[in-house]
Amino acid sequence: MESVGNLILYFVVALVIIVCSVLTVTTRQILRSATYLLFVLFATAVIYFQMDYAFLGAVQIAVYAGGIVVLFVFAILLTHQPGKDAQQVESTRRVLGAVAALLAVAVCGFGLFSYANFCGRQLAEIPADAVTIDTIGRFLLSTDKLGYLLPFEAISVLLLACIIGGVVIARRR
Amino acid sequence: MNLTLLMYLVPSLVMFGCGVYGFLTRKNMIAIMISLELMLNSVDINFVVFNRYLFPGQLDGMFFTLFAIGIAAAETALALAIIINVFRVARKVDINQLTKLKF
Amino acid sequence: MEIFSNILIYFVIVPVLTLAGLALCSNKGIKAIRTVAVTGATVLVAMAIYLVHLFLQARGAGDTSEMILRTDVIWFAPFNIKLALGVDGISVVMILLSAFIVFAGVFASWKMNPLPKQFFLWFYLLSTGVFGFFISIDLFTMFMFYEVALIPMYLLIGVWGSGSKNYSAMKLTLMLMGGSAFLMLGLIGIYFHSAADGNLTMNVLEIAQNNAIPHEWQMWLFPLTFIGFGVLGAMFPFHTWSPDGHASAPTAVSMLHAGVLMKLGGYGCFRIAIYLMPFAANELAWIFLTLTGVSIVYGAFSACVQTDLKYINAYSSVSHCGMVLFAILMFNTTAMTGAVLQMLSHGLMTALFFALIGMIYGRTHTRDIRDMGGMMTIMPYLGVGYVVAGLASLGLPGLSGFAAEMTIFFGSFEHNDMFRRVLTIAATCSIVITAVYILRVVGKLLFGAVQNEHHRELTDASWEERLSTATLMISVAVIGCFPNFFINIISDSFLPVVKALGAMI
Amino acid sequence: MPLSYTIAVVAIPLLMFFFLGLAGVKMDKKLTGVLGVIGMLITTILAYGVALTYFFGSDQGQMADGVRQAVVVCNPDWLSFTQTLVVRMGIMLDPIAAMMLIVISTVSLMVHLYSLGYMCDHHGHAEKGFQRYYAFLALFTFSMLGLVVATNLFQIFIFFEMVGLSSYLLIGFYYQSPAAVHASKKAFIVTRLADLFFLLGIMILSYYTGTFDFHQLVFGSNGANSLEVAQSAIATSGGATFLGCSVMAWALTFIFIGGAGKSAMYPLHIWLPDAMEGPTPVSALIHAATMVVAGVFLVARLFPLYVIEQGAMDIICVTGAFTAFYAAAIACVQSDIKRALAFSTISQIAFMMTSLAVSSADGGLIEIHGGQGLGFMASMFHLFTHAMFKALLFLCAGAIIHAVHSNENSQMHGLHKYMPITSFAFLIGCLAIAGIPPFAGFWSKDEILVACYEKGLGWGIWMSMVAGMTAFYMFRIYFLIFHWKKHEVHTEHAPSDQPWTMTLPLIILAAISIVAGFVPAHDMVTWDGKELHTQLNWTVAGTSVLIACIGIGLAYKMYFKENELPDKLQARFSGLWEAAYRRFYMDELYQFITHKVIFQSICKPIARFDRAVIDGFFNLLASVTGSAAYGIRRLQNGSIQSYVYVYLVGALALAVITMVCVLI
Repeated sequence: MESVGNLILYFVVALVIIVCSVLTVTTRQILRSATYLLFVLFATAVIYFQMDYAFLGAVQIAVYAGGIVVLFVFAILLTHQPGKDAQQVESTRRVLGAVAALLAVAVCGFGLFSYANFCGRQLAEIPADAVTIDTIGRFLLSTDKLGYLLPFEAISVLLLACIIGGVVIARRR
Repeated sequence: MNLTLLMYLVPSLVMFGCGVYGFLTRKNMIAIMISLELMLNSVDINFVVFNRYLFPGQLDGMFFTLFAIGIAAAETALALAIIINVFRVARKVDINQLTKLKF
Repeated sequence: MEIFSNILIYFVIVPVLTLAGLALCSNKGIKAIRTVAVTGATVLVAMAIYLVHLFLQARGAGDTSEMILRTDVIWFAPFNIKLALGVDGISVVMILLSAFIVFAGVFASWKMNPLPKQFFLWFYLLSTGVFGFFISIDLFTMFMFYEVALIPMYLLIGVWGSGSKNYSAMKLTLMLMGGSAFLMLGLIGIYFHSAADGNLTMNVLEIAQNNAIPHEWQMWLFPLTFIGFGVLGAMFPFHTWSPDGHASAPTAVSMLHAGVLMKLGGYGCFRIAIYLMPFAANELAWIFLTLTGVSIVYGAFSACVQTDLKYINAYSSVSHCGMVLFAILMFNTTAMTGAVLQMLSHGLMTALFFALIGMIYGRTHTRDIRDMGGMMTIMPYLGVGYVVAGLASLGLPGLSGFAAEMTIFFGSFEHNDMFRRVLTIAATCSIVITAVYILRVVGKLLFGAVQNEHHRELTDASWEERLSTATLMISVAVIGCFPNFFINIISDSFLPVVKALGAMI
Repeated sequence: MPLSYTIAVVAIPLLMFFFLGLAGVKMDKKLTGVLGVIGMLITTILAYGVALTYFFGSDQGQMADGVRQAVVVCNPDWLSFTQTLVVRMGIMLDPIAAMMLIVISTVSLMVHLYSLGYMCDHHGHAEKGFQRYYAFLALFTFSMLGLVVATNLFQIFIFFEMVGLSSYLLIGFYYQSPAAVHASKKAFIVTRLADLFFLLGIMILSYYTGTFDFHQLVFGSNGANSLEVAQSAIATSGGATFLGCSVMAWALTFIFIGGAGKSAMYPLHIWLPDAMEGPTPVSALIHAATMVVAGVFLVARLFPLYVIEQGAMDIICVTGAFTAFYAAAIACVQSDIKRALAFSTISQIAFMMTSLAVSSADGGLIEIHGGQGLGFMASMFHLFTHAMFKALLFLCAGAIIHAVHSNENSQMHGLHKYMPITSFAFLIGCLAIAGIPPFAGFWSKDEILVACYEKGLGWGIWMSMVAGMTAFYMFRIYFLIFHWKKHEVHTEHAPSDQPWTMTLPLIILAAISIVAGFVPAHDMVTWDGKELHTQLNWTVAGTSVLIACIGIGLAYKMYFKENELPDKLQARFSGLWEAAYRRFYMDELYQFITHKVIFQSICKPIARFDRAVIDGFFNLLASVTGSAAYGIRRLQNGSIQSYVYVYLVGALALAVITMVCVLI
């Protein structure tokens, strides 16, 4: 039995996610779109907290909300004159997109509901110190069976490449 | 009432659907990137909740999400850099109008 | 390394070294480029002559093995691919021919512009392929060199050509590549049936010895390989790359292509298709005999009404190369020897033709015979050269064409069946048609009144052009005057094939 | 003189060709001409030496049991088709070869000398291409000598081609004149067509006999040396037949066609009149005296085979008799002096052919006249005499043309006064060809007529009639040139006899034409090498002289003094006259066949077929591939959203399928 607070939190989060997702893709102003995205990302972070993955939630907020959305906003401001609405997309395209999206949702939803046995699982209790920073750090830098050093390094190389790429691309010619 | 796995998957699913819709309908490249982020995010949620519900003793899903966030950040940064560059050259970000490199 | 003690490998190494030398030259240093190119060509000619000497020595010393100068080096053991070298009389004369034509070609492209360095680079790459093809007796190596010889053609025509060069280069390359595709299938098929005991091999000699290709497979593989090589040999109806390709190609490339590359077709038809699959060759000869017979007459008739010098010559090549394949399909030593003689003769003579046409075109900037006339007064040297080439082409005794054609006709006539007789007689008729179109051109181009007053200011051949054409003219005359020398080199090499074919009947 | 000197006889002209052709460009023109004459003089001396040694010596194997043998001087291999079938380049001397050596070298020397004057303009400057001219003359002489000393059929074929080439080069000597170019082309192609048949004939013959060698063809390969096995060639063919005739008959007929092409027999004669576009000395040498008799020589060479194949013989006989009449008829109306002489040549060569062909195997008259041998001997004899007087006539014509600058006899008339030496020389030539005793033509033509009468009365009468026509048209030409009316002098230079270089050959040849008839040909030139005992058949001789005189008388009546008779006759028989003047439209027929049929209806459609259908097919293949690729490219439209859409649909479909599969 969940605590009522948790439940309420869940519903709020779910509502925010659903509403803001829809708004993100339907609003005609791109800056608003980015803002709604920010709410969605925050809500997602809340879910991570709920799952007891505090570190992940923090990363989500720091990187996504703090980094990516800011980048988006910068990009939008660099490429758009404020106040000028994007023109409405033509309706056939919208209909087609909606059909595809709904179909995807329908198929996936059907799949979810037809596997109700595990979808109905309860949240298991885990020890409070199961996902401490310490544990995560050990995992990340370990070369054991469950270690993540290799992907970690790969990511770091990727990021380096991205930095260089970004510099090269953004360089004035 | 309990918070089941399904209850987390539903918003994620909706988020994904919105991402798909946005990706398919938007013409602004930045908006497309935003839709992409939505889809990515919904997948992240799935990873996390599956991990948490089904394999509470392990952390693979979480780490996957962690890396995904890292990669998403890199990818977004690069994509936006490209978009801005394209905008510099072509003065537009509408993918329907960017046909210079098309056959 | 054992292989480096075999002279044959140097026929590949020398062009490659020339390539390297050319690569080191600067783009502007035309003198250095010429020096390197001429050196390479001269060394090749010297080596080719030395090779003939070696061959005669070996035969004189009683070496009756099918191929001399054999060396095998394993390249890729799992498929038994080897760098297998070896020559018999046919390859020896083909190498000699190639060397001479490369030599003449270098001088014919003396003033090549633009990008002389790059031109010679591709030119020598092509030569590498040609020599490599003739020295190797391994299916894979042969195919590889074959492709090496074909590909540069695209760039040589596409970059340095004239007229609708893009179309022509594309057409030529695609059609020849189409042929290669057939060939590739055929070669793979041969490989997988090369031995009955599972020791699959790529070596032509071993495959012939094993004689293990099942008859029903031969019926498939023979047409594939024959058509594959036949496309390059300008066999009707796969000849249409020839007129366009030659018309657009620069002089030296036309020379090398008609002079040597088309010979790869005839040589391959013999060395791979017929030699390895005698059963199917016997069974299916009638189809290809008909096609080649048509080639001979058809090419000659087509040449009669062309107005572009290069088209005339290209169709004439269709006719003459048709004769090569025709004779090869006659399956007796005389006709096959005639085929090789005809390859030599056609190679030199057509190279001479293309060289002269290139030189005339370089001066008048037209190849249309209706716009020219009286060239004999303006450029007597080139005019005489053209007449000599023409006479060689129409088979005048004392020049190469005669000996070759007569050997073919008499060899073909040895068959007693009506079908081959009729075809032989039809082929023989081409000597008259050839005379018609050759004399038509000579009459319009060289004789008569000068059509265009501007042409009066043109000059006769320069020294390098004289050297280039004189080399070819003398070669044509030498073959024509001393055919027995060449026949003695060539004819023994056909014995194994004729024997294998005879065993099938 | 050793017979092996024949090698030098053949080699010197070849060397002269290369020397004059390569080095001549740098040399003084006159010098090259003089060198050419000297070279030819040496050749002639050697040729005479060799021929006389052959005929009158006996120490070099040329006589055995009173029979003249062929002597093979050398016979190296040249081209080996198979181990046994080998083309050799040899030198063989036998009576006809020796005789031909004399004919060729004599006429050639005369022409060489004559050309020194002829090939110069009035100021004595050598014409452009003087060296080239002499080089070609040397080449021709070499080829012709090589032809006559050939040891085998294939060698003859080779030299047939070579003389064809020299003829081509010399006819087209004035290569800037379109008419000359056209004529040379025509000559080469027509003779080439004939050579094609020759080649086919050789192919058939060599296939069945396995040899090219004359000796082996005639005597068989076993080396038996008697004419009883002459049939070996026929025997080895095993009686194979094709379309009802024996293959030998086919082969020999084909070979005859080859000879007919060179010897301008109907219907392959059309090139010869046009060949007169070449310089006149060339016409004298090639197209009157030597090359055109190559066909006769060829048939004579294979005479032992022809004698056996009566079918082939009949074809030759009919062709020859018809051509003799046909050409004579045309010669009667030609106004161009060289053309008239050309048709006269055709007619005379046809005489020789007929004479060869009337010899039959069933020689019932052997005891009287030597039967089958008589025609052969007469033919060769006539060949010899004809070469001399026809060369004379042509050289005279050349002198006249050189003097008046025209070929038309309307520009000549009454030249007797101005060019007396030429006139007398021409008259001697005419008398010789007309067959008036004691000039050369009388003796040889008489033998021919005898041989014809022996074949049958009809043949004899026919040929006698042609002989009469010969006398008529030759004197028509003579009178029209030298008499008819007073010559009108148009330029300041009145025509006159030409310089000594041109006159001397005329005198020499005229002298030969007078005495050549007394050469004892019947002892020397016989088909089997045995002496032939002949005597003048006064019935035939008397008749033929009478007919010749009638012809001359008619010509005198019509053409000696200007009168209306020729015009009246022309008006009376205008259709016939026109047809004969236009050579019975043979040229038009050829023109039609070559241009309308071959070029327009065969070559053009084939060329168009090649471009449209074959090339079109490959282009179609390429364009179909191209447009298919273009169509497929549309799918790859570059819009990432459509890719995603397609991807999504695909992924969903897969998901649905999976679920359906799992759930069911």
